[in-house]
Amino acid sequence: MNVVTPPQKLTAKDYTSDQEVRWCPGCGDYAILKAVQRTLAEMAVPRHKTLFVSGIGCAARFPYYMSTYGFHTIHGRAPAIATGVKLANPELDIWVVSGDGDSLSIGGNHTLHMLRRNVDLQFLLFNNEIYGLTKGQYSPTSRKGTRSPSTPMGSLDNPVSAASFALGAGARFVARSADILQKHLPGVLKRAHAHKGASFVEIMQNCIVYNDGAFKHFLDKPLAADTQLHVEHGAPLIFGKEQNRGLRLKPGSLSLEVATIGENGVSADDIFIHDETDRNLATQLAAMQPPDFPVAMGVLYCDPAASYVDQVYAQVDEAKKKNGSSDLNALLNRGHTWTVER
Amino acid sequence: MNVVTPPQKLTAKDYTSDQEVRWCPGCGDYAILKAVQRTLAEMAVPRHKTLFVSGIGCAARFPYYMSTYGFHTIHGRAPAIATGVKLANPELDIWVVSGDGDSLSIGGNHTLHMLRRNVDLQFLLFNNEIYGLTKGQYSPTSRKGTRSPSTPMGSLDNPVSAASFALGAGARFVARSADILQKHLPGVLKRAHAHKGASFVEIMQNCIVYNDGAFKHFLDKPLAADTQLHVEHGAPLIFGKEQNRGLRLKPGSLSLEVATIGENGVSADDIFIHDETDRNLATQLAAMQPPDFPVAMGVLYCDPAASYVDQVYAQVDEAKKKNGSSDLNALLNRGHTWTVER
Amino acid sequence: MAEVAALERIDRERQELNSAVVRFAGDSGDGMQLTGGQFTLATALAGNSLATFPDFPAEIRAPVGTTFGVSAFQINFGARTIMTSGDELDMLVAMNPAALKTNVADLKAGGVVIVDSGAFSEKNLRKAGYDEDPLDNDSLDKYRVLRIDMSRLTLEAVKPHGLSQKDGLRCKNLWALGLVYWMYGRRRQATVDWLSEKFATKTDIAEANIAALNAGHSFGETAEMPAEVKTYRVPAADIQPGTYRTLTGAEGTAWGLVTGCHLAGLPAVFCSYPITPASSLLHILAGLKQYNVVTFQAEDEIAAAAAAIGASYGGAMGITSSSGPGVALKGEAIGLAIAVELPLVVVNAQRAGPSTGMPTKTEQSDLYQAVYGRNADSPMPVLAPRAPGDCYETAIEAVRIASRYMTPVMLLTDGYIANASEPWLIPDATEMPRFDVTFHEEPEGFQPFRRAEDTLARPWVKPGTPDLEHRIGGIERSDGSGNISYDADNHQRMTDLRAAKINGIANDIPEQAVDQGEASGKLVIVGWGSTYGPISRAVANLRTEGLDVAHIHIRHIWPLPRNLQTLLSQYEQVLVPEMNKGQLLTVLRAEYLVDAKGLNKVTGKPFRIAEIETVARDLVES
Amino acid sequence: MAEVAALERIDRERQELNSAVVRFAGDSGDGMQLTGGQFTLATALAGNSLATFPDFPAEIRAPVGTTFGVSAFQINFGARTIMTSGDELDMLVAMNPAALKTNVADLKAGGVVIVDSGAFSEKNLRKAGYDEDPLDNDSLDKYRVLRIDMSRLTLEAVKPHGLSQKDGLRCKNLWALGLVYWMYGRRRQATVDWLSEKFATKTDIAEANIAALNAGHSFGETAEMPAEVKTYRVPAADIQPGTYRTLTGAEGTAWGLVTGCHLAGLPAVFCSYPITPASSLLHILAGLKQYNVVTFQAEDEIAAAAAAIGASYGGAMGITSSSGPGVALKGEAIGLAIAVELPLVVVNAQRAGPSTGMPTKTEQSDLYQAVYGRNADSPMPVLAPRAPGDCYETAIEAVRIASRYMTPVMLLTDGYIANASEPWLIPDATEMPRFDVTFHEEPEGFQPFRRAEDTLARPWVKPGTPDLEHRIGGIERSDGSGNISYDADNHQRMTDLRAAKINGIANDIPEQAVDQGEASGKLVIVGWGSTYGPISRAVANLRTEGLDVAHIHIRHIWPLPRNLQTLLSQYEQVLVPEMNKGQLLTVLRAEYLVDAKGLNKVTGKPFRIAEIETVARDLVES
Ligand SMILES: Cc1ncc(C[n+]2csc(CCOP(=O)(O)OP(=O)(O)O)c2C)c(N)n1
Ligand SMILES: Cc1ncc(C[n+]2csc(CCOP(=O)(O)OP(=O)(O)O)c2C)c(N)n1
Ligand code: SF4
Ligand code: SF4
Ligand SMILES: [Mg+2]
Ligand SMILES: [Mg+2]
Repeated sequence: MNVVTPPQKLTAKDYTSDQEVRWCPGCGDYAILKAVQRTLAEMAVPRHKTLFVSGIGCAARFPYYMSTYGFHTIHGRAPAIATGVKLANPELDIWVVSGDGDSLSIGGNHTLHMLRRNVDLQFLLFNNEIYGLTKGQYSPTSRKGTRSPSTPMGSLDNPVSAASFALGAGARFVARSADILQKHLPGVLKRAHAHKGASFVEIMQNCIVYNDGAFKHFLDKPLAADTQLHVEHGAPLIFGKEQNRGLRLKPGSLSLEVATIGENGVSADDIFIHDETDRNLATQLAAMQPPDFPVAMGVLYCDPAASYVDQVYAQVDEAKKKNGSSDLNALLNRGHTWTVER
Repeated sequence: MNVVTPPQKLTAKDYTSDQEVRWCPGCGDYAILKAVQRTLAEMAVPRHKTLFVSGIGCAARFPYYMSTYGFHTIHGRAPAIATGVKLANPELDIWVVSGDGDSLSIGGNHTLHMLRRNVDLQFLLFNNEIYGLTKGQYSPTSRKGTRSPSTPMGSLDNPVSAASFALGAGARFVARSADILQKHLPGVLKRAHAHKGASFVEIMQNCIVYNDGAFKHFLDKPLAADTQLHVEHGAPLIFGKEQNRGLRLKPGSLSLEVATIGENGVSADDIFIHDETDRNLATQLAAMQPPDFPVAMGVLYCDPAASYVDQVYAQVDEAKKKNGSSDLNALLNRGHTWTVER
Repeated sequence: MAEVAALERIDRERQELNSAVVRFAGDSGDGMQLTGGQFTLATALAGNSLATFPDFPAEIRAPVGTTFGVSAFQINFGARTIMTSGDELDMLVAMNPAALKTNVADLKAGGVVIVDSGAFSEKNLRKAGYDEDPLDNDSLDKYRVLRIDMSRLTLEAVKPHGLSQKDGLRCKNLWALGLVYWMYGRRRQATVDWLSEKFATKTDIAEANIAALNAGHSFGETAEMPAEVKTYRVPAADIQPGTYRTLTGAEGTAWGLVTGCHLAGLPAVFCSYPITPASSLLHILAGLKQYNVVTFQAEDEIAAAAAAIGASYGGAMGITSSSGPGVALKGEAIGLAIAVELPLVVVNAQRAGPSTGMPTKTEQSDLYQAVYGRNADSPMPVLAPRAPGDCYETAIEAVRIASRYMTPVMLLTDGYIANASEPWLIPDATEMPRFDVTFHEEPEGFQPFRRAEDTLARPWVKPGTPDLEHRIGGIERSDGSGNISYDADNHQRMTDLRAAKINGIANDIPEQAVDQGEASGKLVIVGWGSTYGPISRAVANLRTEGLDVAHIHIRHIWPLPRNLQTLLSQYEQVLVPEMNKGQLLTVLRAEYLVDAKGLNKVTGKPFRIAEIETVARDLVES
Repeated sequence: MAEVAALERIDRERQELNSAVVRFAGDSGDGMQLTGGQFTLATALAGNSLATFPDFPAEIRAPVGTTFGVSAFQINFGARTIMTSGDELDMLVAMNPAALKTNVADLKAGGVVIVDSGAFSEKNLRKAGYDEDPLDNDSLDKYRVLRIDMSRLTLEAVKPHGLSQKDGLRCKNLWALGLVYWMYGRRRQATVDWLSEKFATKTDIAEANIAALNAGHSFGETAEMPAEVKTYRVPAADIQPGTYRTLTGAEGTAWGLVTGCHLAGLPAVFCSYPITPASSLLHILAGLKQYNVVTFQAEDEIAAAAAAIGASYGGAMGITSSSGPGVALKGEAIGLAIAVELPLVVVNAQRAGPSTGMPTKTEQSDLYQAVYGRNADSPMPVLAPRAPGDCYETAIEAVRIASRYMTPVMLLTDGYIANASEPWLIPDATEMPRFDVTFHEEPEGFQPFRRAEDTLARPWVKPGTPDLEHRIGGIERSDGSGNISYDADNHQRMTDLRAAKINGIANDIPEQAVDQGEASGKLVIVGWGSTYGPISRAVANLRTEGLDVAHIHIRHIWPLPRNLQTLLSQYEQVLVPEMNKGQLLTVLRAEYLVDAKGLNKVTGKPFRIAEIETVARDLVES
């Protein structure tokens, strides 16, 4: 098997399994796979301590392509299964890979509860705004009016915003990137990995077969500078080809608005500074959409809190301290007993 | 059966079934039942067009005590079942009654999707921050550290805020009241009823047996004026015994803070005006908690949008218009056919 | 009329066949399903009896040229009644090396394989895992190989229509189809019409495809074919007169549900969550809104079942569908429908399991789940259609039973039936017996659990009806009033009534008929669902051999037909072939103490006729 | 020593009984469960054999004085081995009219009923639904009625301790207990100790309760009792020497799971979602963290099952528990555990269904769900304990099988067993045979689905182990490598292997023993689970009558013990009593074609001994 000699520099290949990758040619999943493998190599994480857990969907095939431990489970339940693994094996470094249907349709409840519990793992949501594996039905993130095999006249449900949902669920780390942002994505993955607790990362992913170009209005190269806002803690919320547009407080309100530096008396000082720990800010960043706003990319929110499994084991330790040894006979003989003599 | 003679004024009794109410003596559910019955009487809703749907839990026994149609279903699934009823029978006026466990633990996903679809119904969440029916285990809204039969050393999960969750899910109507606010609650119920689409109402409810006094820090009469903020669209966000405290914009930020009128140069004009349609404001109101903030009560958010089932039937009508009659033989003979002669 | 003349001319030399099995295989992008569909249509128009089997790859779009990206379509057609898509192939059309590699083993010795030699590039050979070109060695010696550079010939044929190389190559399936049409003497007109309609707005593409079709056909007519290649004539079968169409199981089920609701006078509310191979039902019904069908893509299977139950409560026919793992999730909700006694149809398009299993492969292994798979004593009727056309009738029957008996009903189809198609004698919907639901509207003496004497069904009340306000729920209900009751005797009574109601349905369904053979004898083969075809053909073959074998095929799995026990006792031996480890077998043994034997195949593939023949022959002859 | 002297004195006049059945009944707030628990303890200390049955109201806290708020506790104790909590009552203690109304029907003619006449106010009579005071008419004529104003006497007794009227009245259960102690010659010391410990910080309450207990006792000693009231002596039973405790089924299961994990050398991760009557398992285990038990209250049953599977994947023993409707929700996840072959224990504390049913009432109706209730061919072992003490051993066995065979195991208890208690000879945990799990750690030749030859189990690898990185999942796995495979033969092989692995467990469990009677004969009664008590006593009674009846009680429901078929064939008749409509019956009939008959009771209540006796007697005598 793959024995790593530490001094040698690791590459994506070291994190690649022997299984043939079976996504459609041109699928955005390939780029994410590469980015993840490269990032793991850069961080030199030990393969045997790394686990990828997934549900069902195209995205969920991910673990098969990694040379780490991998568990491809059932539709929607990966957050719950990963929580169980972590409870049993707290030393493992766990990544969950999920699609928008997997994590927000059938698995919405588990995602919610995993986030509020703050289980220490990285949750990667590959959002292609469609059900890929089952051949193209609309998903909970599909835009209203999406025509799909199950909605020939257009979908009627209002889409869930993945990042807004995560914040509403109490997530302590929420970030966003995209399959084609190969420079940006590794940075976000590293931040997610560094964060102790549940790290929620939405990755826009192109399904070339059933929803091609879903994100091109802000991911296409020529538009990118004007339609994406790459946030950075402590830095002003600036974007645009000229880097002269930004978000500022709309006077007298609780809202941000887009302003151009140098126009209408707006100066660089008026631009709001990104503060990762500001939940109100993060909530607004998460909701921003073209054409009125750029799409916020990067770490929208990061405000660490105690992780669930650590606290579970703190209680176990406390119980052991308080109740002494775990002698089974003591358990069986607890409370009232009596003896029948011979 | 109960035949109503219209000219006579209806009372709570007209909405009361013949079933003996079986909640624990002193349970907050009694007060909510009375308030609902009184409110229905005041609105003079036709009993036969009114349906109460519930899941399982103490709260979920509610339908049995109403003289309307009632369906006591299974744990967590009431939002989905109600959606189905509405799809089949759009004229019905549907109320869903649910506990915090029913709607946010096992039923969290259905609550999420019912809200984002904006199904036209009133969703009443009786939040007692505990599992009543199963004898007192902590619930998803229980405060961290709650000692319960399943968490003898204290719970470790961060609680979900029901209203924040609803907003994160895309709800278009979010309100809050409490069992003992017998003057306030009917007004909120009427607003919920008037709103077309999913109306989410969180009602703080005292479980006298397993979580007595969970809300007394802001519901107890002597404290109420200083710990509750009753919001009203278009009115300033003022509270306090002297009605001299309020919320104002914290300068240079996206956040509100508590200020006292007449202190530190704060004038009545500085107090933020409640705007039901401002999602950012609602998000902050929903999250406010003592001791730093008062608890916001009333209609935190109301910004109507198209209701799901209306749109479904609009598509059905369009399909009928486009495809003509629904002659079955036309369906069976669609596309290519051939005839074998005798 | 030139075409007809040509056919007439050639037909005289054709070899006559009683039946033939042809498979088209190529890359997922090669349009094999369309090709097969067109061949099916032309064959039906020619008056043959037929059965088909499409076989999709598991991956959405596997890399071009790989073995796991191969898509195939098989058709068996004949002058006699065709029961299955055929055990062995008489002809294989292989559009690339991967298609050859994965399919050639099914070709009978001496069978014809037509390959597009233009696709046998080194790259494609490598992708298919060939070390050397099989066309160049002796590996295909036992077949009659026809290597034609269809790629090049297609490009030439479409050149006048100015397509790109890529678009041009996409017509090569029609070239192949043209050639096969020629070989079996099929008419091209229906395909020409279809292409013209499909590409109405892209006439260049339509024309190019038609050109390719004609080119393939002309190639056959004009080229010097090697001597081994014959042309064939499969005479028309003796088919009941009337108007026909092809029908897949998914269509049959969807239209049957719509028809059933129509006959019951109910709107349909169909609630589902996508899953292979059940999704097609959702897709078809989503397009039938004008037939009073509302479709709802729920957030998961539980919500789908719950919404369907809500819809039935609301006064519509609530229907939900899924495949095994999804139906597992619906179990608790189905229990509610059983408890509150509301109608509900649950369609399970079975697939290979356990767990995710092999979603694109067929299996019959959810019978246990259907009959026994719920908590508590929770009986519900279970029905299983045997073929696409039968899906239509069985779906109607499911709606009838659900609405008449106020009960959920399970309809077990499978991945094979859902995708397979067969010619279908179109019934006249206006002639079908109606079974209109009468909602209860009379307040006098109303009780939500007062039962009808004949059916033991409780009344169905549409909420919104004045003066019938009442409460129901999942806690045990008092006999009559439906109020919550923890009374011991009441629970016994209600449990007995629920069981009696379902058992009583046995008196409202046809007695079990013998499909082939005598009503007593040496051996009866008992099947259910999609094994109908192979069992039926196997029994026909064995009977031709003079063996005493009968065939019984059960549609009503629960309750079983009232005469079945007596019937089975008339045979010395009972054999139950199933695509599972013996599930109907368990039910029959437990119910009747009949010493039936199982013939069990769990490969994700339908039975071959020969597999059943062999075992049955051993049993009768031993 | 004064107490002992008094007892000695009175004992001389006591009527000797072989056994007695006593029920304490009162309002939920009257402390009947505590009273019963103390009487149980005192009775155990007196050396009797015993069995108990607590009966809670369905409502959390129903309005005081209503019939649906009555809580009761029944105990059967004797000088012979006691198998059930008893069919009919010898004595009923009724603390208010509602308790009398709902319980008196179970009292045998001539039995003693002790009522607190102080609670028979007009208001309470009305709440109980009495039109007139039953103490004033002839409705109780066939019983011996002892009306005592216990309320007043209690208040008098506790007066010195300065309690409020309300708090004072809360001691009246101890007054009643004191009287009953006196009647049966029980010692008070253990209860005095228990009260002192329980109210260690509230000495006034402890003292008041002790005073009430003593007052009740003295009342018996000193009051002029009516002639009909006798005092009794139930001699000690012939009980195996050793140290005993009382054990409920929930405790037995919890401790058995902990012990099993200890013997396997595994930490336990217990994941559950509250549901009646399964929650007590969660509550007990939540307090055992020091025994390497992690408990997790999940958001629902699916998450609970999923997390438990995750835990097993992670290298712990994953355990999940629920009741019928919750287990229904776990079906899909259990299928995953079957597919990926991971250990898992699923505890189902059965309750009356379908759907919500009667959550506080017992039933055995989830056997179908356990044995057959999943999609696809998904066999898993099913075990059922017969009594609280047996829960301990069976839970250990469940952990053993799950870890040794890498399979989920279903453990079927029920509401009756979970709450019932019995005296339990405490085993020595250090003497139990260990079955330590060896995690696979050797990279050489490692394959995640290479099976052990004896068990057919695949290796268990703890993620984190270097050089064993591998991938598993719910899609069909290649035999050996575990990689995704859609291969037909592989699917057949893996399906066969999964079945063979589970069937093979039959060789690793004890042969079925005959519990009572001969290994052949006229009639055998076959039971499982909590019907053990009534069947056992019924068979003992019938055998005393000289009838040829035997008793077989099955712990291993699936796979069945390897000798069971042969064993059953030795009897002329087989009767299977079940608290369902005949579920084990179906399994036995299907497996063995044995013409067994069902005796089915679905009332939410355990069998009475007489019900079984009658049917069995008819069968043997006919
Ligand atoms: C219980 C269950 N229900 C449904 C399915 C079918 N199914 C598989 S993946 C999927 C959705 C895929 O969408 P998404 O999660 O967005 O992933 P993608 O394929 O787009 O990457 C569905 C509905 C299943 N496998 N299991
Ligand atoms: C499928 C299923 N799981 C679990 C239960 C048990 N159960 C009934 S109600 C309930 C929670 C009650 O809490 P909540 O919803 O907050 O309602 P409350 O009783 O507090 O009003 C639970 C866990 C059930 N009935 N069904
Ligand atoms: S269907 Fe879409 S998401 Fe799935 S593999 Fe193909 S391109 Fe990717
Ligand atoms: S347990 Fe709590 S919530 Fe339930 S009825 Fe009693 S007081 Fe009310
Ligand atoms: Mg997707
Ligand atoms: Mg609650």
